[in-house]
Amino acid sequence: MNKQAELIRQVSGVEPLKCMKCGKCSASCPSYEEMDIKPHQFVSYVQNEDIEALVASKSLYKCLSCFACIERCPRGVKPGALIDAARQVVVRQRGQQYLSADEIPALLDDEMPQQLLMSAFRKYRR
Amino acid sequence: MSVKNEEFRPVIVAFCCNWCSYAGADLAGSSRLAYPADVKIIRVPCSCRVNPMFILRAFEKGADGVILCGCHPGDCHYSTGNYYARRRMTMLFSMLDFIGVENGRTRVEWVSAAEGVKFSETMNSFVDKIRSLGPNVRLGDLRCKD
Amino acid sequence: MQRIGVFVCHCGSNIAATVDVKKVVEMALKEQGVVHAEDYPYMCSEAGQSRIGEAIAQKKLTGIVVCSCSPRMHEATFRKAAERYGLNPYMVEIANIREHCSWIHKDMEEATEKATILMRAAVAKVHLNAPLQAGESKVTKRALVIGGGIAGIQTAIDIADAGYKVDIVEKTPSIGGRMSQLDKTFPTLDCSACILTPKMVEAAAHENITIHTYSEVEKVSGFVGNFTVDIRKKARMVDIDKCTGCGVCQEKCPSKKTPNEFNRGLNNRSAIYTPFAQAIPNVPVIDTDACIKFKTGKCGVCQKVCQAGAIDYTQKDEIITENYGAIVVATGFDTIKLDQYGEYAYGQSKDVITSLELERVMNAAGPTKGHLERLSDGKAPKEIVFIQCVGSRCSDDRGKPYCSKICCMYTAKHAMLIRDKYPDTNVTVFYIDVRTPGKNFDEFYRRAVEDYGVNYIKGQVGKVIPQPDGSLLVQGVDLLDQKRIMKKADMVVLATAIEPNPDVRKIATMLTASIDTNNFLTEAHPKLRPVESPTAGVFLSGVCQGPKDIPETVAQAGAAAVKVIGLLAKDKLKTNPCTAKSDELLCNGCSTCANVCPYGAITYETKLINDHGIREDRRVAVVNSALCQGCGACTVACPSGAMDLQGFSNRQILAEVDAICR
Amino acid sequence: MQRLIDRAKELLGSGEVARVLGWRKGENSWDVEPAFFASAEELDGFVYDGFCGANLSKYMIEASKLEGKTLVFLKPCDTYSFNQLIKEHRVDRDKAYIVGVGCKGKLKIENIPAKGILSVEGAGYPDAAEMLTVKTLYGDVQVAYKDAMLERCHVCKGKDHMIFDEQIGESADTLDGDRFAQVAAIEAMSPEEKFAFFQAELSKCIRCNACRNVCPACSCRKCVFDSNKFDSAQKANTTSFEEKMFHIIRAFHVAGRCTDCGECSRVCPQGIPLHLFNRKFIKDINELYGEFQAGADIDARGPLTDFRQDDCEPSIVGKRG
Amino acid sequence: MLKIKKTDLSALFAKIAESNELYLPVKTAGKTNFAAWTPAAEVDLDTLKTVKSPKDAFFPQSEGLYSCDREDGKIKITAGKLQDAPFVVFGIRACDVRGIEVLDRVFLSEPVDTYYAARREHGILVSYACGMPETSCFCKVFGIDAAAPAGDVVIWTVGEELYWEAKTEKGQKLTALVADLLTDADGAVVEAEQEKIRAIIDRLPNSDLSLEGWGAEAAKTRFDSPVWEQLYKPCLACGTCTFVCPTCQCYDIKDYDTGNGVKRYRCWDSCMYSDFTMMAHGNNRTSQLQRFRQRFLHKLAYFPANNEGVFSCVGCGRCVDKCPSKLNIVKVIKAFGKEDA
Repeated sequence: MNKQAELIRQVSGVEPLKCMKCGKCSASCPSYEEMDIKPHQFVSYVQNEDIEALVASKSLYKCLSCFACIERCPRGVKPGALIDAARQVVVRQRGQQYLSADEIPALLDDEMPQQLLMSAFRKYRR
Repeated sequence: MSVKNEEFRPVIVAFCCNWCSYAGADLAGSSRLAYPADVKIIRVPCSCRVNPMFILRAFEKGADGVILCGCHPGDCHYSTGNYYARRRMTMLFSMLDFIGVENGRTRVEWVSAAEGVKFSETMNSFVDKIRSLGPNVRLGDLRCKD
Repeated sequence: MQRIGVFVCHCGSNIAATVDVKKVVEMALKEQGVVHAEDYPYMCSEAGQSRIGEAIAQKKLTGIVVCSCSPRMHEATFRKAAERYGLNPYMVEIANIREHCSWIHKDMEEATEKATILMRAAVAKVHLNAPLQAGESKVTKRALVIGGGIAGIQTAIDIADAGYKVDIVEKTPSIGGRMSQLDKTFPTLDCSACILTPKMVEAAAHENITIHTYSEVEKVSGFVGNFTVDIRKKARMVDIDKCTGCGVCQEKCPSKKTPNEFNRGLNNRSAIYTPFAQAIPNVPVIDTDACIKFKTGKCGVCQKVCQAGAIDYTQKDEIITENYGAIVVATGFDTIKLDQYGEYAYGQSKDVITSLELERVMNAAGPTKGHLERLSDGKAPKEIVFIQCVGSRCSDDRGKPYCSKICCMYTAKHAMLIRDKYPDTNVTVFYIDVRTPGKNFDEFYRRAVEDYGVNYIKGQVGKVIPQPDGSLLVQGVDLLDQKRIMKKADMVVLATAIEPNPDVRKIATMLTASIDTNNFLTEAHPKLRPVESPTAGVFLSGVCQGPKDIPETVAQAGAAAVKVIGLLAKDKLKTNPCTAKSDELLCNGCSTCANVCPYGAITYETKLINDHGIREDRRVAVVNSALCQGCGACTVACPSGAMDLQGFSNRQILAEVDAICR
Repeated sequence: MQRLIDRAKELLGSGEVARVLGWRKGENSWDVEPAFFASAEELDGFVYDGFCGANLSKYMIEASKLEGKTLVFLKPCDTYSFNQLIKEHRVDRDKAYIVGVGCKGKLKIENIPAKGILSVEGAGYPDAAEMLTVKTLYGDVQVAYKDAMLERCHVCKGKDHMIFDEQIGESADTLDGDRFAQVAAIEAMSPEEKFAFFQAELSKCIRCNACRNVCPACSCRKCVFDSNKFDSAQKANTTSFEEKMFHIIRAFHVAGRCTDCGECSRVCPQGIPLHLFNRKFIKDINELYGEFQAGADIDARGPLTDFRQDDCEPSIVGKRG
Repeated sequence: MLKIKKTDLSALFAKIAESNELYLPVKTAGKTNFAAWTPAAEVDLDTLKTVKSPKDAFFPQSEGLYSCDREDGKIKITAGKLQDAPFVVFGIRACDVRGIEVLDRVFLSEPVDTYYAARREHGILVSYACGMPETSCFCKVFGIDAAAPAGDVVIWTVGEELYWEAKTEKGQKLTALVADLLTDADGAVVEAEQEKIRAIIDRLPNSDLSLEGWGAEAAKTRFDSPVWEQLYKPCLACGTCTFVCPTCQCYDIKDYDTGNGVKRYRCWDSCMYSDFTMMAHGNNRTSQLQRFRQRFLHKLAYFPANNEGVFSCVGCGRCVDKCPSKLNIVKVIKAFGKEDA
């Protein structure tokens, strides 16, 4: 398996094969219109191991991490967790590994996407 | 036994449940699908009838390999028998492995009444495995050997 | 010491071509206890069987080994032959030297050697065989059907038509079940009541059927052919014999604020009520929780107005005990609760309803007298959205992992009926998959799309947002067009998942019938015994076994009835004597065996045991041989070896093992 | 200890219990025997200290047949065994008055590496010392309490009593080892090493049946090794196979029921680590079928009398590391 | 008096093993028992008490008596092989030598047990004085001197040397065999060692155990004593005491089905087992109390009654060490002593 796809699966704990393609994630998503790759497509991108495209997608930072898709998915597939993991891949590509919550304030700058910040908070609160 | 000085001829005991695997063996027979004569089948009502003591006893008395065949999980004639058998055999095989008995002397295979081909293939591969392992020396009772 | 005869069959050349049968005979004579051995071209022929007979007589044989084809083929033949010649049929063992030997080996020496070993194993086993007698138990020629829906009614009628007595136990005040709540039925769109009511009347009028409504099964004991069942007949407070069903009491009853269960709580009913007009029996019951007389002691209006004097406030629950030979479970289903599906606004808006509620709305006897209108303001809806798979195919704990099977079809039905009756109302269906296998089913769905212009959109709805103007905003996606959809609707209908009636768990426990993780009753075999429970004498009918529509339910009801008739037609049941048996001296009473028995055949008794002179009360396992099917799971679970299987005993199997390995 | 004696006298005096099941002083300070006490005078011989390793649960099978209630003292780990016996209907809960006693780890005299031991001081409860003073014919030595503890105390299941009517005394944390470390180490060996290891250990077995007879799970009225049901009756080992057969079957028979109380290893005169067999099964059960502790929950289904439809296949044995 | 350096012992063993089977204490997986010597064996002369007594050098835990085999429909009977080669039991302690003498009274009296007799004829005992007696020892009670054991050859260790003295003809033969490895020694060293040993034995807690009231009489006076009821309760009915005991001599005779025939063998049995002497009607001792009492009365009353007052306990103390419930013969003797007082 493609290493990055593997990583995304590991980080998110999501099994894309469980998806039955009902589209409820996209139907629930408040950022749907803004996205080029739609939430329900996240799953098939990971499944098809097309991580490059997924990572390049602007959807990555359009996702608000509201997790409506995770709450409502009838199969427990969690597209929101997938996109969160994809962002993690980007972070790692830049050579930055895990952050501790204490380090975050020092790293804040205006250019950092708010979404990344939000999901970092969610991640470390969990 | 008559053939002694030739190649290693293992003694293999196969426990087959009456409803699926024994019928599968019958189908292998009526389809003329050959497998080595080393395999001798004992008919039991269900795979769950097979006590781990039967398997140890076979090894004690000189068997080189023991295989248990039952209905596929979910298809048991008695609905749940093979589920119990599966756990029991997993435990027994794990213990045999733990005390240093070569892996592969025991096997469980699910063979339906329609799977004559699978039965024959299973027996062929099992006999091959046992032949490659050689005689069972770690579990036999010496008194049966002389 | 046994005197054993070995009979080696040539099976023409089927065996004799590869196995030296003479050599097998010669080897057999060297075996301990073998006093006779012979070969014959066709052992299964009349002549072959009579040779066995002669040998039994002349050599005083006590056991027989036939080396021939598979026991699955001719074991029964040779057992019967042995019995004919005065030997217990269970003293016969077969060595399978055809399917397991001659047919798969080419080398004569090798095949002969193997045949000899198989013969030896069978001889070793026969040494330990004991004569077994098939037990008998009598059959009570009366059946019990639990549940009075279409499944129960159909099963009861079919059994009754065959001439056997049947009792139906129904929990609610009337038989009829879910089908009586439906307006029309797919794929023919005929009126549900029109086809159900005649069945209900037929059941009620049938001389062989007794109906206990407003009753519940309280306790079950016994086993196949001999069940004893306690039935609680709840107090109706109305004398069923005196009541004429005039309905005056219900009109005059001052307590009219109780949600009407039959109409899914969409309107209210009186405290004394019959659930629906065609109810059978057409006799009301008093809901004592709602009745003013019962709550305050003051009222008694119904008693005053009842011309027949049928009202009796002193009635008490009554428990009757009946005996049955067979029990059919037909407890049906309910829709799941939607408390956890906040996103669909069910409960927030009166205009979001379930499909079953829509049935009542569309029905002339329903809360809106059959007019399609919004329950919030009574206005006619112009935009209706149907949402499929609400709670079905859901692997989280909010819903059910299975497909409810009937929703695709009834939604097409609803859509079609609405478009037909109200052509200016738009209907949109959000679906994940449309599943319409079945006779004329897909055609039906296509008609909804092609002839009635129902708008099907692939994509599950994300949420339903009630708007200030009273409308509903449905947020979804069209997955095929990759388009966000925000649809304003006047009414939303949810295709809610169905689940087995919650009471079934209690009933399954009483019957020792097994139940799966979704509370569906388990069938004895998923393919070959789909209407029987693994517990002998217990049969399954309708949705209690798995989701199904009316035609499937009726078909299964008939099948269950046939199985019951087949059982009741026997005067006595012959039981398989190869059953488990517990050695009381060794039994610890630990219950391990009962835990693995799939048939509930093992119970425990405290008995005075004389163990070589030591007398003490001990808890010991007792096997009911009528229930035991002889799988042997208990024998391995038993740590002390007290539990053994007759015909396949520990020592018999070990003797075979020893013979093969020596 | 005095609190235990006082409470026992009180309950005996009031007639609440007919007898007391506890431990009695022996010849030497470490020779503590399980004992029944029927009167206050007899209780003068009662002792509770670091040498009270014996699990009294099994004695309750016989005590359940006697008139009246028996006061039984159970350490936290003993209560698992008692629960399991209740589950198997071998003891009568109503015939037992259970006093859960605190435990600070139990000692094994063999673990004290000294010859000619005359007395061991410091094992008394409630204030067990950190160091034991051992007086011997050949001089005095000091041994850490921990070093003389039974193997099972190093992998203690915890300080909670699973069942009791009342509790007396404090327990100490003695857990300082990994319960499955030794099993895992053997699993990592080659088949030849495993075989050599068990061959050496089991060749010592003298088939005295102490392991079986002390085992609370081996409560069969007649053991399969004493009956002719499987033609397996034996009184002494005649070949190495029989040793293996006996111990494998015994472990299998108690699999899913064994609480890992460690009595088998405690009593083996040849010091065979018999608990390894049981722990191997427990480890497998935990890994393959989900965590299970026999005796923790009376209503839990034993793992070998239960199944899941998606259980692993037996072939997993060859595939796991 | 002869001696040998401890460091030369392997040479001694190798020499003996050239013409004799050699049994001596060997440590396997942490425990020491008598076993056949091999160059690889970890010989352990330091452990005072082997777990099992060396009695199975003469009376093995299980031994084949004869076998019946099927040959062409006929049955062939082959008798078990009698011991016909010399063997040496090296390092047997004083108590265990007395144990063998007790067994002699059982197996060498009429009818003579030929299997046992053959082993006794060919067996040579090299006994070993106990340098460091243990707390559980009470051999003195039975008149045994651990400093001067009986045997064909007696050995003592003093410092880094092992002293050797032949006591019988058999012993002299063995001495001659290994004479090259032995050197002359001063007997006074051994005498000093013996005094040291006896001094320790006098300090042992059970050396002054009184046997008053035991002997043939006890069968009558103590059979119905309520003390048994007190004593037996913790007994688990295992056979540990029996199987580690140097004098227990009960056995069972059993058949083993090999598939082609039967091997008849005898194996140790224990009067503690519930199926000991089990017959069709049941067991003649129905309760554990009776079985427990049997074992001790046999050692302390029935045996002396039939053997000129000789007890069949030798005070080795193995049961004291090994009983899982800490029951033992010392407790029994003391309990009756207290009862009498």
